[in-house]
Amino acid sequence: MSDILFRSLLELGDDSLILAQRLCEWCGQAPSVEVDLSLSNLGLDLMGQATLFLGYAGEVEGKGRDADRLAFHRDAEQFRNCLLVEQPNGDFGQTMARQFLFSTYQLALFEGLVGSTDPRIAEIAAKAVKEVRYHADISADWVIRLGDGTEESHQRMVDGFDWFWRFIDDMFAVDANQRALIDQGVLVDRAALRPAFDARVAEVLAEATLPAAQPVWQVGAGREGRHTEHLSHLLGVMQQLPRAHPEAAW
Amino acid sequence: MSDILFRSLLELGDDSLILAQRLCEWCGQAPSVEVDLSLSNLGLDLMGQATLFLGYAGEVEGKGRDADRLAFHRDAEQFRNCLLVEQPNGDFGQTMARQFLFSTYQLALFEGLVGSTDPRIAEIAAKAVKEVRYHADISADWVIRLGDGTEESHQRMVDGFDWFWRFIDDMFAVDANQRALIDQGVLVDRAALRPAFDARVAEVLAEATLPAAQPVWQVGAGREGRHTEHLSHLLGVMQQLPRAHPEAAW
Amino acid sequence: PALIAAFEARVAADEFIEPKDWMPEAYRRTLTRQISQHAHSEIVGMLPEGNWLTRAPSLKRKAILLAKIQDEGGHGLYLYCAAETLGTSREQMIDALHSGRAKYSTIFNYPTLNWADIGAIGWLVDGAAIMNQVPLQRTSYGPYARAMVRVCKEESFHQRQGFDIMLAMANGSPAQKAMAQDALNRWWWPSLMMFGPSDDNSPNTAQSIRWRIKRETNDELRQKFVDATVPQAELLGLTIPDPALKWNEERGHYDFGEIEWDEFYAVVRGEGPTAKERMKARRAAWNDGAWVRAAADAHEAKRAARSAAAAA
Amino acid sequence: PALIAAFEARVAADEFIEPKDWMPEAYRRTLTRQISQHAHSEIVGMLPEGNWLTRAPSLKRKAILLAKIQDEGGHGLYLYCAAETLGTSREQMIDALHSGRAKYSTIFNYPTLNWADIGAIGWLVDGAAIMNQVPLQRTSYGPYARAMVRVCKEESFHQRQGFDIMLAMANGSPAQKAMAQDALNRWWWPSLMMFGPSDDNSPNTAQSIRWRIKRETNDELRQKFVDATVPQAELLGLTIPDPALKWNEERGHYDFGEIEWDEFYAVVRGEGPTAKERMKARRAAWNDGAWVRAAADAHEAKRAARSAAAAA
Repeated sequence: MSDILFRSLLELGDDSLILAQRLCEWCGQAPSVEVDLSLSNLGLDLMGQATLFLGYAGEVEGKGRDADRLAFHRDAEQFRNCLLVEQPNGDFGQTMARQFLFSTYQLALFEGLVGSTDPRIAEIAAKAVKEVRYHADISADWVIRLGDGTEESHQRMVDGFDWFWRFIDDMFAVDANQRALIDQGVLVDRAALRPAFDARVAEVLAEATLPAAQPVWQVGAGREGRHTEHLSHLLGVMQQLPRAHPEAAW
Repeated sequence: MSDILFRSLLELGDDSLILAQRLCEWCGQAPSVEVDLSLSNLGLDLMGQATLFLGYAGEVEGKGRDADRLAFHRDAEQFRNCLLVEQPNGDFGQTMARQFLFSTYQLALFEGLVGSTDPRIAEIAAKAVKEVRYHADISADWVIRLGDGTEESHQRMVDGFDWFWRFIDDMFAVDANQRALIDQGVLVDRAALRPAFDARVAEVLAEATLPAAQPVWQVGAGREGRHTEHLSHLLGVMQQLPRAHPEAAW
Repeated sequence: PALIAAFEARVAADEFIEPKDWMPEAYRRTLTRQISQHAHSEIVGMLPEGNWLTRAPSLKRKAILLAKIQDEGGHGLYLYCAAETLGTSREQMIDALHSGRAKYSTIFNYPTLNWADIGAIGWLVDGAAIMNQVPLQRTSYGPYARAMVRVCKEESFHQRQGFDIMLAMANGSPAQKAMAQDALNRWWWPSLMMFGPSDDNSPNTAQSIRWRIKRETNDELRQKFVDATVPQAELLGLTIPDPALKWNEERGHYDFGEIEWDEFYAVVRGEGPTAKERMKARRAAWNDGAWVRAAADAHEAKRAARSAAAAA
Repeated sequence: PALIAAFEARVAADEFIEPKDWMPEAYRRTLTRQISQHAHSEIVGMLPEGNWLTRAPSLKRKAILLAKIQDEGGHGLYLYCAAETLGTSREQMIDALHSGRAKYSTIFNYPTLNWADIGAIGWLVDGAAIMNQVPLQRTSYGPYARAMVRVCKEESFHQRQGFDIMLAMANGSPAQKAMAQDALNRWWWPSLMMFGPSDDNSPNTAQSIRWRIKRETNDELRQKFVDATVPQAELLGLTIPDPALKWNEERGHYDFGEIEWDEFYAVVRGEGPTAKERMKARRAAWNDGAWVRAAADAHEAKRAARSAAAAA
């Protein structure tokens, strides 16, 4: 059972870690200084979540790997994040579309995990849920602002969301092995979160005057370590230094 | 003395290796299929040169490092290439400006090295000089074509060359320790190649209707391992796999 | 009708049709679609391998891969030329690709996730391509058949190089062997899909065979590929991800499981996992290069004008 | 003239000048230049550190660095606001930066080549900035002085974090120690240049001191920095790359070698090693973000119009 818990904690930690890394790529490149700072805020929150979840994952695994070891010394196929978070930033609109979809999902998830029967998970979720509520709000604001802004910004948001529709099911995928942990109340059944997610996305898209989610072929399976081409590039950058000096402490 | 020869061979091999890696980045992205194939040709030639020079360097060093070990397991500050070749591709015009400056330099160098008193160097240079003559010609053709093409292409070439003027002296830099090898006829005195280089560059720029080389502050010292920020990014990509699996054979 | 009869007789006699010969419009259309689709596949096919070119793990592998991709670009060029002999310009074909009207092989809409994928592409994808292409060396349209002769020679070289990468990894460290198995797991089914829909769902096959544009059906070729590849996987010590796979003594062939046709048709519709990336890359290359092509034309015109002035 | 006399008396009495107060045009101009240059330095200064943010070697270091860079952006904002109180808009200042009319600290035109550079920037560059900035907490212009109080508090925090990176690396593996020494070798002289030209070549210093815009000369501050930093380098076990450096018992200060003023002036002219990269990155961020800023404005206008319509 503990290897399923380990894997599930990787899912939680890797989602936050990989998205934080993407947000780091924006540093110094955002449309205004204010936006730059705001993206840094999101990134810092996500990095904090990743550190806690991966740290706990390492403890559960019991092989002496800490959060850094897990973050910097796994290959792409060992990462369990959903495909959405590893997608490239694209323009600011695409970044906000990704953030809105992910934070909306993550908010529903953490609202559930606050009641986890695993006290460590409940504790991390309790801290994170406030952060994520803010992420979901601010990204929804941007989706609305840009969707219902200029003609150009509207089109960019259409294109931005278009990149992501194929990755929605993947975010909610549950492995059969995780059922027992769900039944014990350790994990949340992600599938059960889907209707609320769909409703919220539809609501914000409507307010943003954007077309509804597109029903396209769904690409899996980030949770099983089958990623898109983008993840190994991201990891190549993120892990460059620790991989070159595997025994160094920083 | 052999450590100076080792270092000098790294200079030769690293120049070719790093520029080949930059050309690889173009693969599938060029303005036409024909240009794509032509850039691959240049890349293949340069990779061949790099393999020979680094292989010989490894033998001279005598510590059991082969060309792959040298290419994939050194950090940026151990690379001895000139700063010019590590510069980002920019647009196709910038890539051609870089290629023209480098190939013009390299042609003069290899024409000299054909007469090296070190038979291995002479042999490699004899093979490479024909390749490089073609590189210098084809890149000069592109400089002329784009400089004297449309208004847009002219401006892009001005901007393209502009990125590089600060790195010219660096290409020709000679370390005091290399003097003995130059005196023995093993190496060529790069400084002596400069006037012919300047004349050829001036000639092609004039035919291309482009402004002459700009006298700006010169940035050193690639030959001493002080690079620009771009090299470590390039190496992060190039070395990703061998660094993650340091003992694997491929 | 007399023309048609004569044309069909020549085709039936395995003569080559040449560009200046009369041919039915449907033949011209079908061939143009097929050859340009093949050309596009070569060009788009540069991208999944290009994804690992900058990260190839040794100098030798990098050089081999670069040369291989270059060959593919070359194949694209021959094939564009062959298609142009049928009266469609390269610009038109590229425009059809970029607007989504023209297709390319579904296989290139799958991602390359580790270095073993480069091996798997050579071994399986080029292997499947060869199965498809060898008969095309005797296809009825002369320029196409001649292009295929050259293409096939290089493809079999590529296939051996791909197998060689797989061999090195299958005999390498546990991590390398895992990558090789992972690559096989991911590329096996998409490779089988390369032969197209099953014969029941391939209404044009009969016509194409009659015209000698095709010489074997999709299912025949697929079976050949499976029969040839299973022993190679055994040689590598890798497991083909199909529990239904087993030798059928009676048929003298391997039986194998059902392809996920839903996925196949989704990928054909342009919804493959990496389809957006591929089209984005191709469009970006083309659009970013527009100024270069324009400048080359402008320079050529200036040069011609100067020559003319000098001659006058 | 009565106004001037009153102004100068207030300044001499160490009173703060506030935005609505009368001030000489030259004072306003000098301050605007200085504060906006300082603001630009904070914003451009995000880039050399950002270069290693995606490659920070541990989660903790990455979070600390991200927070630090965020602080710098925040400083840029306070300082733009302070400068705006003098009547120049942020847009105007940014335009002056992008067109090359406005300057920023020369230090940010040097490259960050290894992770120890992030340590060296915190330790040396923020250290030098603190030397420059501590006296500015008592500068005569109120908004600037108050901004500096906040900035200085955070900068000294950053300096300790930078020193901590250096300490970890100086006590780390031989490769790490080599990186730390390499970083010190490259950042030492540019840090000394941060204090500006020597007093002999700094004609405006006297006026600025009289106006309490500056409170110490360039050379005084530079000496203070050297005196404070040498013992820290000793603590790290690193060697400052200046053979002329030695304690002068008589002066009670360290003597140190001559700065390469040619390089200094080249960097001031905008020919620093990484100047092109920095300006390219800033211009790209600004230009690429134009559609976002325009959309935000458009949406705001729509929203306001809807509110007005609803209220009517």
